[in-house]
Order: sequence, then C-alpha cells, then structure tokens
Amino acid sequence: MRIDKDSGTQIPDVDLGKSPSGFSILLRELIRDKVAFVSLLFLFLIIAGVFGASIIMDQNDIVKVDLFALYEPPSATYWLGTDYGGRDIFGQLIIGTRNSLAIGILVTLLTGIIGILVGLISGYYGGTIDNIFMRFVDFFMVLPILMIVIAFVTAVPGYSIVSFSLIMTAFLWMGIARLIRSKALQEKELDYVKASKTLGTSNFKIMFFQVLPNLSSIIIVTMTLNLAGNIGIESGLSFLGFGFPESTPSLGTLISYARNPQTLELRWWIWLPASILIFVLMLSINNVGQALKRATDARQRRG
Amino acid sequence: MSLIEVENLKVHFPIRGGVFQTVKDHVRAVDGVSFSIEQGQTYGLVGESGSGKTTTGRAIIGLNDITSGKVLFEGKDLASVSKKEYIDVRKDIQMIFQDPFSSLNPKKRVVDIVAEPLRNYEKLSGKEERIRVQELMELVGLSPEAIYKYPHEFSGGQRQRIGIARAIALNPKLIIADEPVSALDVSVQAQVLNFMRKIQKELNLTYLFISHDLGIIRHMCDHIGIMYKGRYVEHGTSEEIFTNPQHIYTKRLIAAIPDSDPKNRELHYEKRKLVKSEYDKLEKDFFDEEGLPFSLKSISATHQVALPERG
Amino acid sequence: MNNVLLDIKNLKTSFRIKDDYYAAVDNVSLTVRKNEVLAIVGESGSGKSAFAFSIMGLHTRAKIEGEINYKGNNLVEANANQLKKLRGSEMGMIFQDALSALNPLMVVGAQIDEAIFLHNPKSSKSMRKKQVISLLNMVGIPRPEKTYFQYPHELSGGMRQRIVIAMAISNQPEILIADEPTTALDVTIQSQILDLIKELKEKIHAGIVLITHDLGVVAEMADRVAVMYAGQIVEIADVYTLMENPQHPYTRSLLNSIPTLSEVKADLHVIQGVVPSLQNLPRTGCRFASRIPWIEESAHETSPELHEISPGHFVRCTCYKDFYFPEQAKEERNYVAN
Amino acid sequence: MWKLIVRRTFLTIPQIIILSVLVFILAQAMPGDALTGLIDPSIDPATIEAMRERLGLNNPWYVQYIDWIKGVAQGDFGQSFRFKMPVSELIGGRIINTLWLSLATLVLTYLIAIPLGITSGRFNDTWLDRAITGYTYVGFAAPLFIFALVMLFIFGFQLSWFPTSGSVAPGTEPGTFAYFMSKLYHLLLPALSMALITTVSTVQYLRSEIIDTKQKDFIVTARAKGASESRVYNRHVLRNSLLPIAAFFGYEITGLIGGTIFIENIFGYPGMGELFLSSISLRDYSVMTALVLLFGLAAIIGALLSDIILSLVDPRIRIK
Repeated sequence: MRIDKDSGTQIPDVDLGKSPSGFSILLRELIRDKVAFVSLLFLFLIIAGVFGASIIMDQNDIVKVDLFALYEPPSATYWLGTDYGGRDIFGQLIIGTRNSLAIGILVTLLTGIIGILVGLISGYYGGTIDNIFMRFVDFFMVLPILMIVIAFVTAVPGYSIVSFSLIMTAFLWMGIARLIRSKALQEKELDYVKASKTLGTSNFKIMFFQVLPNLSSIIIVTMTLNLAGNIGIESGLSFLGFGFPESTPSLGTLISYARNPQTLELRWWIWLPASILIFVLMLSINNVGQALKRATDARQRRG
Repeated sequence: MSLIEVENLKVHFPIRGGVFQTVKDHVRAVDGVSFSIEQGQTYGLVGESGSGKTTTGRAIIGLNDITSGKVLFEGKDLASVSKKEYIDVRKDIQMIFQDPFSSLNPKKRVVDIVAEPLRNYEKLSGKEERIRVQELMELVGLSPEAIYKYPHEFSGGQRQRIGIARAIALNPKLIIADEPVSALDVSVQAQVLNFMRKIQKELNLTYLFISHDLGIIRHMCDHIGIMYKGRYVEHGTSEEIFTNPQHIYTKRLIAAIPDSDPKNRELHYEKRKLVKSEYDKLEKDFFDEEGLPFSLKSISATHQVALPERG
Repeated sequence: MNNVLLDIKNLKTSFRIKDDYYAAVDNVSLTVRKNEVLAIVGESGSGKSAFAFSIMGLHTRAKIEGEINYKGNNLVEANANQLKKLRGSEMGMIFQDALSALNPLMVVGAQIDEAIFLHNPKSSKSMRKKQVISLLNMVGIPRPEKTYFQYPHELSGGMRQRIVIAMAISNQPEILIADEPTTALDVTIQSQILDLIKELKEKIHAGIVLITHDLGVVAEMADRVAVMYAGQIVEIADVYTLMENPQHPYTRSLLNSIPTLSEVKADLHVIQGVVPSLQNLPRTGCRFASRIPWIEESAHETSPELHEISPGHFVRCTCYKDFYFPEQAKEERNYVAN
Repeated sequence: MWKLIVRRTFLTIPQIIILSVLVFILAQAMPGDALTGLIDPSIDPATIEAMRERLGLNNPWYVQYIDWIKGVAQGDFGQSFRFKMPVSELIGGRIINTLWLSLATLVLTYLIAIPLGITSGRFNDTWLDRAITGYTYVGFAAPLFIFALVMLFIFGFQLSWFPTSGSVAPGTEPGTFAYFMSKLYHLLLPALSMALITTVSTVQYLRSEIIDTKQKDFIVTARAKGASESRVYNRHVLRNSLLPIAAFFGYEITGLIGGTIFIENIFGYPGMGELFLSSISLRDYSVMTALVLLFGLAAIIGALLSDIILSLVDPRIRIK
C-alpha cells in the first residue's frame, strides 16, 4: 500500500494492470452458473452441428419427393422416418434448425438495431420526440402483432424469406425500443451525462459513447431472450403456414404436419423431434439469458 | 471587473396539466437572481431544497435553459454570444458534481474520463494526452499509474478528486461546485475541501460554491447569497451574514444549525424558539402574498437584504 | 442502577458474505438508561445502524450473539412472539427515510392506527381514531383530521417524519430508537424534528438511542455519547466530557475535521485512508491504527480494551496517550509534503 | 384523477384512427377486391366497370376510406365472398365461443398464477420456489402451439379424457344443461393449455414483485410496529404486490388474441381465431380485415381499462 503524499490517502493496493472489462465479468459469471453453462455448451453443439451438417447436406435432395417412401417410420436409412412426401425428417430437421436459427438471429439483430436507435434517441432527448415515438410504440405494443404479421404476410406480393424477416422486424422492434428508452431516460439523469455536456461533448457522442456502453449488459440480456422469442414466433408462424415458404424446410413446418390428427396420433416421428428441438433450443437460450440477467443484476447490487 | 456577473436571472419550467397537457403555469425555479463574483474568490450560494440554488448553477453552465436575464462572463453575455464564441467561453467554466458515484461514467477508465474535455478542445497526440492526464492525477494527489483503472476501484473521496481533475483539465477560470462534499463521509469531506482550497490558490480559480451546509459555506466562502423559493433573501460577506443576519429567514436558518458546544444547548434552544416566534410574527411583512421574498435593498456597500416593502 | 432500561453485553452482529460471517457490530457493551439520550456516533460502515437493528431484533439474516437484557430477559434469545410484543409497544423506532418507511398505498392515519391496534387488539376503532388524532396533534401536524386520510407522498418530508415519530411513540415506548432521524431533512426542518424529539422525551420519559453521524446533532441532543468505529465502541462519555475533552484519536480527528460556525480554520484536519469495508475490517490490534500511521506501533495495545480514564469515560486502546495531530508536528517530523 | 382518465381515454382516439387506417391499407393491399370473388368470368367487362363505379371502387382512396368507416361504425363490415353472408353475422356466430375461451383462460391464468406467485415470492430460495421457478422457465421456453399439441396428443388422443375438436358435442340441444356442460367440457383442455403457458409471466411478475416489496423499508416499519410475520405478509406485502395484478387482465387481451389463433386452430374450436385463419386460406379478405379491426379494438380497449384500473388502485397515480 502506498501513501499518497498530498493528503496521505492510501491508494488501493489492487494491481495496476488491466482491469477486467464488463463483458468478461459477465462471461465469467455465466460459466460459474452450471445450468447456464450446460445450456451454452449445448447451444454451441447444436449450432456447430447444424451448420456443419448443412454444408454437407444437399437441401434440394432433402426436399425431393420420394413416392416410394411415404410415411416411413424411423429406420437405418431414415433415422427419423419420412413425411407425406417421402422426405427425410432428419435432414429436414437439420436444415430447418439452421433456417430457424438464421432467421431468429437476423430478426433479433435487425430489431435490436432499430430498437436501440429509437430507444436511445427517444430517451436521451425526451420531450416531443420522445412523446411521438413512445405513443407510436405503445400503440403497436398493444396491437395483436401476430395477427397483423399474418395479414401482412398474406398481403405482400412476391413473398420471400427476405420480406418475411422484414415484416417480422417491422413489428417486433418496439419492445426493445421501450426498454432502452426507459433505461436511457434513467441514465441521462445521472451526473456523468451532465458532466459530459459541460465538458463540451456533443449529444451524439454522449449518446453513443457514454450512455450506450452503460446499457450494454441490458442489451445483451434482452437480445438473448429476444432470440428465443423470435425463434418461437417464426416457428409459430411457419406452423400456421405463414412463415417460411413451403419449399424451405423449417421446424414449424414439420410440426404443422401434426395439424392432421392422423399424423398427430400415429406418426409421432414427424412432429415430435422438431417440437422437442425447438423447446430445448428455446430453453437453453432462455437459460443463458436469465443467467446473464442474474449476473448483471448482481453486479448492479454490488454497485 | 468581476469575472462573472449574473443579472436578473430567471429560469422557469413549464407545468403541464389538464386533459391535453397544455402549459398551465410555470415553476419559477430561479426568479430574478443577481450577483457577481470577483476573480479568485469563492461565492457561496445557500438554500434549502427547492430554493433554486442548483438550478442557478446549472443555468450558468448551460445545463438549464435561461428564461430571461443575463450571465456576463468576462463581459460577454452567455445568452447572446455566437455559438462559436460560446463554445470558447464554456471552456473557462467547469463544474464539480455532488455525487462521486454517478458523476463518473462507470464504463470508462480514468484516463478516458479525465481526457474527455481535452479530446473535445485540444488536439493532443495519444502520448501527450496520457502525460497531461498523469500530470492532472498527480495534481489532485492520485497515483498517475492508476489512470487505467475504473472509477469503482476508487473511494468516494478519490472519485471526487478525479472529478476535480476532469474539471481543471482545460485550465478553467470559474468552477461551479454543486454540493461537492455532501455525499461524502465527514472525514472525507475535509480532505476534498482542503484540496479545493489548495488548488484555488495554485491555479487562481474562482468558485461558485453551492451548498445547504452553512458550516461548510462559512469555511469556504468570501461572499454568500441566501436563496429562498428562487429568490435572494440576503447577500453579503461571510462575516456579515453570520454575525449580523437581517432577514428573518436567514436568522432562522442560522439558528437551526446545531451548536457544537453542548453547554450552549439550552441557550440555543431558547434562541431558536425566539427566532421562530419572531419569524411567525413577521412572516407576513417579510414575504409577499405568494410567500416570496421582496427584492433586495442595500443596507451597506456589501450587504443587501430583502426587507419588507413597507416600513 | 435502577434506571437502567437496557443492559447490552458483548453484542456481536454478523452478516454472512459468501461463506463467512463478518461482524458488523463487534463486542459492544452499553447501557441505555431511562430518560436519557444516548447518542451512537459513527461514519457509514461503523456498524451503528446494524446495532440499532439488533436491539429491535429487526435483522432477518444476521447472526446475533451476546446479551441484550431488558427487564430480566435476554432479547437475543427471545422468540419471535416475545419480540413482536415488545416491538412497537415498549420499543419504538424512528427511521431515516420517512418516505420509504411508510407504506405508499395506505393513508397515514391507518398506518398509525395499525401500530396502536397491534398492541390493543380489543380497542374500538373510534377510540383508536381519537388516539391517532391526538398523536398527530402531539407531533405538531397542523390539521390532523385531514392528514389522517392523506397518503405519504402527499406530505412534505418534515410532515412524513412526524408521522413516523407518531407511529413510534403511539404506545408510549420505554425505549425509542432513532436511526438518523434528520439526515434526509433540511436544516430548519431538522431543528424542528430534533426539538420535537426533545419535547417528547420530557413527556414520555423514554430512553432514547440516537444514531447519527452528525456531531452537531450530538451536541444538541445527547446526554451520553458512544463513538463507534469499525464495529466497536472506541469511546464513551457524557456529552460534555466527550465534546470538550475527547481522548480517542478517532473522536479527536472527527471533531477536528468538521468546519464550525464559531471559528474559521485555515485547513481542516484530514483523516487518512478510508473506512474499511466489512470484509476488510482489521480484526486484531487497534482498528484505527492504519489511519494514524505516524503513531508508533508500540503505542497500541495488542488486543485493545476499553479503559475507564475517569468515571464514566471509557477509551479503547492505549494509543490515545501518545496521539498527536501530524499538522502540529509538521516542521520537526516533516511528514506531510507541502 | 378524472383528468387522468379522460386524458388516457382521449389517447385511444388517435390509436383507433391509426388502427382503422392500417386495416384499410391492409384491405386495399389484399389481392383482388370486393368483386373478384363475386363475379362470373363470363360477364362483360363494361358491366363490371359499371358495378365498380356503383360500389364506389373507383373513388379516390380517402372517399373509399370514409365510406368504409361509416359502414363499420354501423356494424357493416361488408360481405363474405365465400359464405355469401354479411361479415357481421359470420363473426356474430363465432364471437361467443372465443369470448368463453378467453374468459376461461383468464380465470385459469389467475387461479394458477396467484397461489404459485405468492408461494414462490414468500418462500423464495426454498425447494418449492425452485420448483415453481423451474416451471416458469419451462413455460417460458415452450411455445404455446407445441405445448397445445402435446396436451392434445396426451389428453385428447392417448388418454381420450377430452374431446379432440369442436366446441360442443353434436346433437346437444342449445339451452339445456347438457349443452352447457358439453361446452364447458370442450373448453377445458384448450383453455388449460393456454393458461398454463400464459400464466408464467404473471407468476414471474408476482414473484419478483413480492420479493421486491419484502425488502422495502416500510416492511421493516411494520415489523418494528410489532406486526407478526403473517400480518406483515397479508397486510403489507400481498396488498402492495397484488394491486398491480388486478389491472393486468386488460393487457392480457393482446396475448390472448395471439393465443386463440393457435389454440382454436389446434383444437378445432370454432371461434374467431379459427375464422381468421380459414378466411385467409379461403381468400375471404373482408372477413379477415374485419377480424383484425375487431381484435385490434379489443386490445386497445383492454389496455385502456388496465390503465384506468391501475390509476384507481394506486394512490400515487390517483391523486394528481
């Protein structure tokens, strides 16, 4: 411990090397949490497996109708049997998971970017801008979004994966915007923001380089939880027939075969694996998200 | 010439209400405040919560919009100078905040915090900047090696000194200190106060010292203004205010401070009762219908009091 | 002594952090007497609030050892039911932040009513209402009938604190614990509340334990003072002795570090270092030693005890004998730069 | 307080207007218009043009919009192309089923959420709390449609405890007790499936609210007054945590609407959600847009009710 000459104040004796960043602390907490760690490991395995396997697999081959192998139960050739078109369920599962994950991540990122931008600007500036933005957001938060997305999917001509993800994005950024806005509103009342203003820092810089880093953990948590939610919404829409086009395998489409009571009752291999996969996937992502949330809450408590 | 002159400063906030959230009225947070501070002096602004002392400070530095009135800094009116000039002037006015925890961005290293004003105003190379920050750290009595640490690794008093290092980085002329020690423990308060006085001498700084604690104000300030509901009730030298208070509110405020000698407590208690009864008796004379103090009248060259209009 | 209300012996309150217990209150022995104000002074982290909560038995997750003897019972060993009967009737408590100490969804009258009802369950509603109104009168609420039906957020800070006081004295307690009762208030309101507590003391003759960090408040209010540092009492004396003839280095430093109205000093005394956190409290030797490093190590005791240096005046550790302020010895010692 | 309620009510007006514009745009964007499904291809194009003119389909959009709004205000949602009947009648036949389903779900949601939330919050960090939290995790992760399918698979098909489709057994006489019981019986599995999933957010909310309230200073005050632990809970913790829940059902409507679309589809339950999906697959767009409008209105009014109730139960909002 060294004594500082002017006031005799001791300077804490911590090592003067690099201090750990917020993110690495978060990661450390995550690894300490056993359930979350297992979930994270599982997620990595799924992602690596699915994306790896889908490189080897040929999507056209999988969606090809084989009239000699309709509704085959699981066997050595078809690990998880086949559907009404004789298509391999296991292959569809792999490609479907890849598609669901990819669109989930895409929509989460897009909604995240829009939500953060709108929320940050709205919360930081406040006043009229905030009023208008938030009235707008409140309105869409109240509306039954699922229904409106379905209606838009029906209305849009030349429907494709791109337009599907854009429609989803258009109606799903409000939640994160509202959250970021309320956090930014709290944050801007703190003295460090006022200090930056008095030091001549521009509003743009304050917003993105002072306030935003302080919201990073909440953004990571929310986006993780949103990822699970978005995969759920996508598969739900696909289940109803308003998600991925018929020709693109997706987990929701596989489950939708169960809307046929015969399939539901007698051919479990078609819908059950996809259902379990979605459930486990969402559970794992949620577990990671909740663990991150606990970690950040605990850090806030500690001050 | 005074370094800064505030003339009839008003800061009003709208109150919205009713079905359509229209502006119904205004909170007159600051309602006609005038004072001036000489170079190198410490001016104390005292008042209880809601008196407008903090808003006054914030209006001067531009954190609150000025409704009307003038703030002349070295003769230039801050409300009417061009934007370019304003940015230049702003460099010379800096602020020290109350809360050592929220006033430093928890996600930034000390070097980034202290260098923030330098990056806005001076184009320094990375190395020059680091050297300058280290100099500043040394000036405020902190280890220059600690610049890569985060604020949470420092104690409250140390953090407050980091805040001071940031405020003096651009060699300002005026520092507005808004309750700089009220969030600190007693034993740490002394450290920061001593230190503020020390750098004032070294750097020829002028302070606008805002506080509710009369003991600290007395210790730090040359001139004092007492505020109540956005207006001045009394203004004078430290000596005049504490030994010869004229306004009933000032008297009451001073009588309310606990006496540190327990032998005087009975006396002090009686005196407090006396002042209270005087206050109750004269309240109607000293405040207008809305309960606001009147405008200031000089009773000596340096001492002004918001005495009753009549009599 | 007959007028002893509370006889606290070797009280130790520990909190669990990770897997260890850390004592926030460490071996505190004290008496609280009838009709006196005992002030407990200390900075944040000294353990003074933990001490107050221990007396009331309000800690939910702490390990409490030692004795709190009240009317022949040791409250440390009392069960929940026994404590419940004492709390609010024979022991009242005033909190620092009145706004958060009041239920935001209940009118204040009903909250005082509850305090009376809990200890007089057979009382009639109208009787209690009358009692609440007279309590509100007693604590200086101007329009009690109206205030009865107001919610906490509708009242000013001073009024809210009066409500909390009314609640604490509603059953004429024998012991009143006031935990920083005026810290959140403006000076003029503070003096009103302090005067109110003083006047109430004359009426209900309770023993008051006043927890504060403000030595001015101590000088105004206390009969006896206990100074706490790092979980221990470092000095106890009557208020006149303590303020005029403080002995422990911590008490002396504290008194020297606050600016006063009566004399303007060039520089205030600075206590070096920081108050150690609960986990980092020095557990052996003199706990204040690290903050007065210019005092020889041999001046301290290895296990510091309270010494009675004059009747009723206790000081911990022997270092007080050799203590001096470094400012006074600047030239010879050349200790502090500039 | 009245000002607040009036102000909040006024806020719904622009919301309703925006909703109607949105729905109108949707209707316009749908492939085809009111005549597409109606007309025999052999009819002369000139006649079609005349009919278009007569129906106002050639008017500028704002005239069409105003005409449409006028109709809607009088309960006229146009004609269903497929069923050759007014949309309002078609919906009228389904609305009661959906109302029952939603009501049953809401009741079950609260019946599950309140005891679980209270137990979990009061005894937090016990094994009971961990079990309940585990359930909320699972419920949070399980998409409604998958859970409903599994429920149908197990209780409908494998165990045959519940009917697997419809809202009432065929042949039962409306108005009789048997009819009512049959309705209830058909309702139970769908409502329970939905409630078990939607309740988890309320359980989580209640749990964290109680844990939060438990740490408030006024709880310490209550203890310092000499209140017993059970009184502290009943009088202070529960009261303060349950009040906001009272206002929740209005916000729940938005979620319920999404839920009924899946549930009615999976359980073959003839309600508005099912009608919505079938109207799309039948390209019966006037039905679809009418449903979007109605559901949207229900959600807006639900949120309004919730906000009003919230302002009534919380004095901090009430007195202003």
